[in-house]
Amino acid sequence: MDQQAYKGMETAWCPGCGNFGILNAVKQALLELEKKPQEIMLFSGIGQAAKLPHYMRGHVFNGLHGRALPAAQAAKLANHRLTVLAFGGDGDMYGEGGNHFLHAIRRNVDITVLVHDNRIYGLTKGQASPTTDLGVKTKVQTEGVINGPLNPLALAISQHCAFVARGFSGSIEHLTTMIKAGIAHPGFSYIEVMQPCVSFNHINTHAWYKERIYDVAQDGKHDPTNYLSALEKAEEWGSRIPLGVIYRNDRPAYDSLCGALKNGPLVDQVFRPELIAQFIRHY
Amino acid sequence: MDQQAYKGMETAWCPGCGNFGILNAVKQALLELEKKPQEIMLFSGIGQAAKLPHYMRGHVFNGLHGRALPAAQAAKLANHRLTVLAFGGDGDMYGEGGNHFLHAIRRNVDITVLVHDNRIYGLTKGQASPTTDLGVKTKVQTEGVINGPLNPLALAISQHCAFVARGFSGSIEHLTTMIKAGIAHPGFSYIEVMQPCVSFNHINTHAWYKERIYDVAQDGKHDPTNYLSALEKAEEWGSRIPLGVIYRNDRPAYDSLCGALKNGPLVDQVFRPELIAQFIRHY
Amino acid sequence: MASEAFDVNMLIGGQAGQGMQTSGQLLAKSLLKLGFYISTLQSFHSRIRGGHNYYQIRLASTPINCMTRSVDVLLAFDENTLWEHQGELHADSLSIFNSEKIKVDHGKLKGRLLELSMSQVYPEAVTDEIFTNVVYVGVLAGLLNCPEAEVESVIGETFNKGAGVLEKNVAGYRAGRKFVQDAKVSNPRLTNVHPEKQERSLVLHGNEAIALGALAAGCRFYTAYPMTPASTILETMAHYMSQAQVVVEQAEDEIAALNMVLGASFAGVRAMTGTSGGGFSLMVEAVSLAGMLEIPAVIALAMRPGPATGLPTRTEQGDLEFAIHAGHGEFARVLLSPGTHAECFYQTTHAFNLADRYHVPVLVLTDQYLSDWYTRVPEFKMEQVTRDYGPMVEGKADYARYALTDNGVSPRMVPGRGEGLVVVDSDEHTQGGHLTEDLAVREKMVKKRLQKIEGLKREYFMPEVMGTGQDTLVMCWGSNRGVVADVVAHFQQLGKAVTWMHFKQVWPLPEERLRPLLSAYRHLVMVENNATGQFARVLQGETGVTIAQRILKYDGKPFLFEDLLTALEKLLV
Amino acid sequence: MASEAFDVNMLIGGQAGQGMQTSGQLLAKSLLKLGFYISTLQSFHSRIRGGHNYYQIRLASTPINCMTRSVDVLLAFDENTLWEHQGELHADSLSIFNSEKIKVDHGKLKGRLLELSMSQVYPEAVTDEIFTNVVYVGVLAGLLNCPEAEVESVIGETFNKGAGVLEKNVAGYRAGRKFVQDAKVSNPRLTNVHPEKQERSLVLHGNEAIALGALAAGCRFYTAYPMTPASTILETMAHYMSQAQVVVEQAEDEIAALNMVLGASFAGVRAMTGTSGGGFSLMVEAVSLAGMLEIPAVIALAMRPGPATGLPTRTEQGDLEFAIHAGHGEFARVLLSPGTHAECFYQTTHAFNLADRYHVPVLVLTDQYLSDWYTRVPEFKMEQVTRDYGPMVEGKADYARYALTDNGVSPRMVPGRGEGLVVVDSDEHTQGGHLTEDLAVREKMVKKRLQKIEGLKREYFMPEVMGTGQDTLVMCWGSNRGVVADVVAHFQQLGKAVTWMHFKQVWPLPEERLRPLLSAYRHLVMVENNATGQFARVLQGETGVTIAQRILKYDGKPFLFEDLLTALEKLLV
Ligand SMILES: Cc1ncc(C[n+]2csc(CCOP(=O)(O)OP(=O)(O)O)c2C)c(N)n1
Ligand SMILES: Cc1ncc(C[n+]2csc(CCOP(=O)(O)OP(=O)(O)O)c2C)c(N)n1
Ligand code: SF4
Ligand code: SF4
Ligand SMILES: [Mg+2]
Ligand SMILES: [Mg+2]
Repeated sequence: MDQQAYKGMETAWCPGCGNFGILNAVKQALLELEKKPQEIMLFSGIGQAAKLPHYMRGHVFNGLHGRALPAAQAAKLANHRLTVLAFGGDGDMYGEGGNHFLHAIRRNVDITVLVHDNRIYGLTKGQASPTTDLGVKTKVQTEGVINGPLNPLALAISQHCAFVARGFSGSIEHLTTMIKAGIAHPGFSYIEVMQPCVSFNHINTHAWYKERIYDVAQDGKHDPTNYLSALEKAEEWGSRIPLGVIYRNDRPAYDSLCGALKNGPLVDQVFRPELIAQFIRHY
Repeated sequence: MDQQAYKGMETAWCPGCGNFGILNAVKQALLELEKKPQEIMLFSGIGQAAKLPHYMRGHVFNGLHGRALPAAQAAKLANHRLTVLAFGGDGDMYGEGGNHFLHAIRRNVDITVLVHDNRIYGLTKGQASPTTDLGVKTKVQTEGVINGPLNPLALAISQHCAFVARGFSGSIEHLTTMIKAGIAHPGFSYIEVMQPCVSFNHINTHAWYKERIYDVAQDGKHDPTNYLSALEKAEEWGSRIPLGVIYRNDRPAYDSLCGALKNGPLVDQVFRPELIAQFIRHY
Repeated sequence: MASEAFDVNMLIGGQAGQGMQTSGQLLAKSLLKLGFYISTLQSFHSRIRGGHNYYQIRLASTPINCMTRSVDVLLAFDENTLWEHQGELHADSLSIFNSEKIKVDHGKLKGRLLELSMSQVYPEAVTDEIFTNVVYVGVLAGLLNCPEAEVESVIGETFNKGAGVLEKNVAGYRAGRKFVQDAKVSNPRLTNVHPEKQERSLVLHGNEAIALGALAAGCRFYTAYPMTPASTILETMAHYMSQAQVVVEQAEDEIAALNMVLGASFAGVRAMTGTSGGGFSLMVEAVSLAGMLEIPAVIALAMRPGPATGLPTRTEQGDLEFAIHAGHGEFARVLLSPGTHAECFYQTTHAFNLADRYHVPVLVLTDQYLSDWYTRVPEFKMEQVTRDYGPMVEGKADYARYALTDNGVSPRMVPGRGEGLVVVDSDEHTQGGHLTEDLAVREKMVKKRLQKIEGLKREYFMPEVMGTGQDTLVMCWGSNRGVVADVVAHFQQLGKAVTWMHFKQVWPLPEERLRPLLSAYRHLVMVENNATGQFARVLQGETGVTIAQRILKYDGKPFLFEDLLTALEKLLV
Repeated sequence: MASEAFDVNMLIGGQAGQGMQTSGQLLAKSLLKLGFYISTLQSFHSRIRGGHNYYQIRLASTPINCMTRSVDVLLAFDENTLWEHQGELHADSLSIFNSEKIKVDHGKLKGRLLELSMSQVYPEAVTDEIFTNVVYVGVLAGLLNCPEAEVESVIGETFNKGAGVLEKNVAGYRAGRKFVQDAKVSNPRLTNVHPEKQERSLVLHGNEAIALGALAAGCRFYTAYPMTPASTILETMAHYMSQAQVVVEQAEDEIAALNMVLGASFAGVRAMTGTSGGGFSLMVEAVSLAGMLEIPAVIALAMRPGPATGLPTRTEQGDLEFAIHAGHGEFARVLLSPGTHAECFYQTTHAFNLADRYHVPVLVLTDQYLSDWYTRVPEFKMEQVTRDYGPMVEGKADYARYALTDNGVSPRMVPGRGEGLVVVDSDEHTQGGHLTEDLAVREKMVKKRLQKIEGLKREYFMPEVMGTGQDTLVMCWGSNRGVVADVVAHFQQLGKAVTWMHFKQVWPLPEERLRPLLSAYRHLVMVENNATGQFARVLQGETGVTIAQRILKYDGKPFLFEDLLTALEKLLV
């Protein structure tokens, strides 16, 4: 098997878009994990990022803007033998889909989520997203953004998200490692991916990121199991931006706690009419 | 003026419900701030907590389950001369309304929000809420809660919420102080109120709280302007539960940043047809 | 034991939290154990304590289809209850209350009174009010002349906690019973009330029937956000979670709930959600998604009075047109509208079959009345339940989820079974499921999706019709079946040429087949629990047949027998 | 300058990002400056770069109501464009392209060709492709014989950045112009194309007209979540934020948006939101809330093809029935359906007045075609705009928000103005606005809320009718007005007895007044951009008049002149 095994339809992203790097890393991670397209389910909402599953091979559920996570979690519970990944933009996952993101962290179903954070609404042509910086002017934020930007890493860590990492679409190898680690980690794995948008974000460019990123794992000092130091790392932004596994813990995944899944994937359970007849007679 | 000035319709809460203490503290705080009922707008969603505005006097907008905050923020922007308060339960504000809570923190409109956290769905008769503890059994969570409980204080602090405090419905004086401080603080003030539900929460009872609570202000050691120590306090739960102002900062409120509000409340602005005629002619 | 025909209506009222629900349930349980046909109606305020709530129990010698207004026995836990229900009493009615707690001017009360001094009857119940319930159960059981031992055995089952508690309850029951025997109250309506033992029957409410229907259909995933009056479906499902291997998850909101259903269904299991109008409003975008993705989904919509929060604990049929058109864009859907508990059960199983065979969202439309309607019904038979999962394939490598077919339905495959890949997309898409902006493909896909409506119309559940003659047709849908059937039967017995018709499916409507059915009658009457006659409008719009008369009720209560009787009397003169 | 009648249709096509939108806009701007009547149609894919997009410009000597299919000049930025549009060319059409980039078999192309070697015409545009646009503007301007200086002045206005850039653009323009003059292309359709100077006209698209309407109505609060094709209303409003003292806030989601509108409106300012079908689906619960709270709210619903995500950048009228019934429970609402830019403007101002006078949600229903339709229209007059805020009081201490009145409308007060308190509640409520479970009050409140429908029907905007004779009536609503008007006028000129009717309000319908209007005709035809004939069904349902013929289009494109011509021809034989 090689990356060709995952080749999907032709992309419709702008040349130079950070999404290409992410797509690349996703394929590479799956390849290295030897997942066949038949073994993966890919979920997404709507946006540029959310088109990714079409450019791959796998089972695909490209649903509504902001609503990838509920569908992804449920599908995992219906068949927890398959690997589930979800993809979305910063608007998709943190704006429209903010509530699902928050509660998916709590629910801790064993799926892996990549948020392609270009800090802008790409597909709808450049309005501010929840992560757009203060002061940035757009066609809607004509006098500059005045809402404080979301810190999604801090949000996730504050709720003891099982696995929290940050990658960069321009560091494909590193991102590949993060995705593999996320998939391997039981429970809800969240990877925030910094992604340049060449058409609408002229601040957080590829070069801008390149100048700032560093790998937290490099000096061996960061302990991703430490809640407070993870939160401290999540606050770091500006001249230096940390990449890597920022936080993780070993909360048991929903899938392992749910009584209904004890006998294996739901989808494989055989229907037992006599059981139901018994329930009925109880009334 | 005395508390009678705020007396509204007869309550429909269960005898012994923590909501009575909260109602009391709200009235007392407004009284001490000398706010006339005509000067306050009270917003709520649906739930036991959300009935509170009916038991007060003031302008009242009792809207949809989970949706008090959008209405409250907008009303404040429409007339920022009035004091705006919003009330809701843990299901209302953190479950159904989670996304609005998250983004209201970012938007930082100058309103004060009380979440009556009884760690259960009261009005709908006892299902788990986002803050119900792991393992608690209910009619829906028949095998015990398996979703990790939300830590709403940590959530708010992680996003640099302007003002974050915790009160207890059984410590009315302290809660009154918190509400007054919240109203005084410019920007989004969030007060998490621990509230016993005598009908459906038999774990976190009045006595349970009484044994555990302490005032963070007492020993003068907690610095609410320190992000990380605030997050540390927010994690404290179990044998000791901190009350008081957990976190605050001086982010400017939306109201003070928004260009359209520079000339005073929107509701007082005079319509200028010639201005619009000028816009039109520009096309 | 031979028995005369009887029909007794009892009302137990008081404040929420006073326990008259316990009395009611205890009594209902006992009566049911004894084999009576009973039916109950609960009127609750949206609060946990206080207010005026009541519990009505009708028992009769034949199956009960609806509730009546006229009250034979009124058991008042507080004074307010006495006054609130005077209008429902007749000269023979018996009002029972504790004269130590309720002091009233007897002259102003209708019917006969049976006053009881609790301190004399059972002093224990003055010390601890919790024992009041069981005393009243004794009083009512005594009045009805129920076999003593059998009621005691129910009490035994209910209070098996501590030995002391059970004993006090039994003693209280006996005290109440003794009191009523000593009082020698006689009432022709209350004598010879003896049940015929009913074999193989169930006692449940509509929501339990729906939950059992879901389980019988092989539902493996149920998710919902709590909302009255749908919450008890969630609770019933949750009860069977591990036993039946069904994941039951409380969603963070209704939006999540329906999107989860679609995710689970996509992955290959039968999935369902339930809610009321407000929650359904939030699901609407995902209903449209189900239409576009062509993923089976079953939604129970238990209606309550709107708009907005409305009256959370009351009943209405006000969301019909909304449900028919909910969701942007054009796509097929089905609305089933069970009228009995059996239909709640079987229509729910059908809902899954239709959803799987047409890949559309199917709604099971009920209301608070039917949801909470607690009664005895014949046992549901698993042998009568079919599970038809629709066209399925084990996907070859070239599997195309939206392959064009003769009937608009493309075979499904379960992801992971076979070589194929299942690709679904909320954008307009190719047969393979990938997004496209090819406008010729768009046209084909629109036709494919809408074509299913034809198939669905062919499989329409034709309405149930009872009566002869071509004069007056009284129509209804959903929960009004019972009251319409009983009231029309009453007129039929009086020799009137009147027929009733119950629609257990309200969408889509096969206008060609329905038109002659309706046109056959001279007078068409529609009975609905809403203010604008929604189904009348829909049926008229689809068939072109004018429905001139509408009997509507929209105060939050269901039609009682007398309500409809009076309204129909005016029309049938 | 005298001018003959003319009508030229140009199509500029290529990939997103190739800049043919710039060319188109530059050209359009120049032509508009010159005073031409022009109209444009944009066909975009839902992507930022690549795909096949095109920009169509029609210019004529009289006002333009719709677009045509037949293309006179095709400017191809890529080969694909040449092939995609062969079907729209006629023998005289001129196809223009850079023969250095596009090599094709000439024999297979329809019409005449004008090939250009960019390296010879303007080498600078080979070095830097950005200058390609302006060369083509020169070519087209030359072809149309536009006054040289005036186009240059537009170029001057557009590229005032750096001096070097402007010069290169002007040079490119001149080069293109020279090329076409040298080439001596003659085309009868392209000569004598001279504008008559239009005084006091505006050039804008439908969404700008709606935004201006909102501003003209005194809207002070606009909030929305971005969604194509409604986003440009948000963007236009945002442009005027500080200047016009209007808070413009991007909401976290559509649910927040409409709840914010209700909050702002409650507090006393006119407030509005805008979205497309998917976003509107999310607003539905709050639509019901608006109905219950009786708070004015204006919602622009710019439709696009569904279900679900559908075709985000295309047009459809598929959400009508959904919008009519959106929201649980029963309550009044209004749906306006402007057909022209002027109607977009004036109907939006009316929307605010109706919302304020009846305290109901009012929808302004458009579609992607009208939203993006960029054209020249007569100036909107502020003198013709009234602002009627409905019954308002300065509240006394006993102010009751839901006081029962003759017409169901209770005077509003602004919180903080006067002694009264404004209390609104999503539960059923008393006149004072507090929650109640009194079922008699419930009944009164239901009647109060529904009574408004009668008033709204009396104020219905009757449809616009044009034609004589009682034979055929061609009806439409919303954006189809232009094409229906033009095509029917064409048949009228041919002497056919055909009339057109445009509905600028689609709900509620005053069936009594509409019935005779429709019944007067022998043949009724409805033209709609959807697959099931939604308005035909609604109108038929309400009036009982059968609409036998439907002309439907649902491939995501609007009706072009020829589309409707062909369809109507078949019906009018
Ligand atoms: C309910 C709904 N609201 C709005 C939209 C329009 N919409 C599509 S994508 C998008 C945001 C895109 O931003 P983001 O999620 O950051 O993704 P990106 O394109 O930047 O990758 C929006 C607002 C929609 N499709 N559905
Ligand atoms: C859209 C919607 N979904 C569900 C409900 C039903 N509902 C009413 S209150 C409530 C939760 C109550 O819990 P909480 O917010 O914690 O308030 P409490 O009663 O505990 O104070 C729910 C689920 C509703 N009214 N609207
Ligand atoms: S608009 Fe931005 S995010 Fe979208 S494809 Fe282009 S570069 Fe990528
Ligand atoms: S149910 Fe709980 S929260 Fe509700 S009123 Fe009773 S005690 Fe209070
Ligand atoms: Mg983005
Ligand atoms: Mg609660």
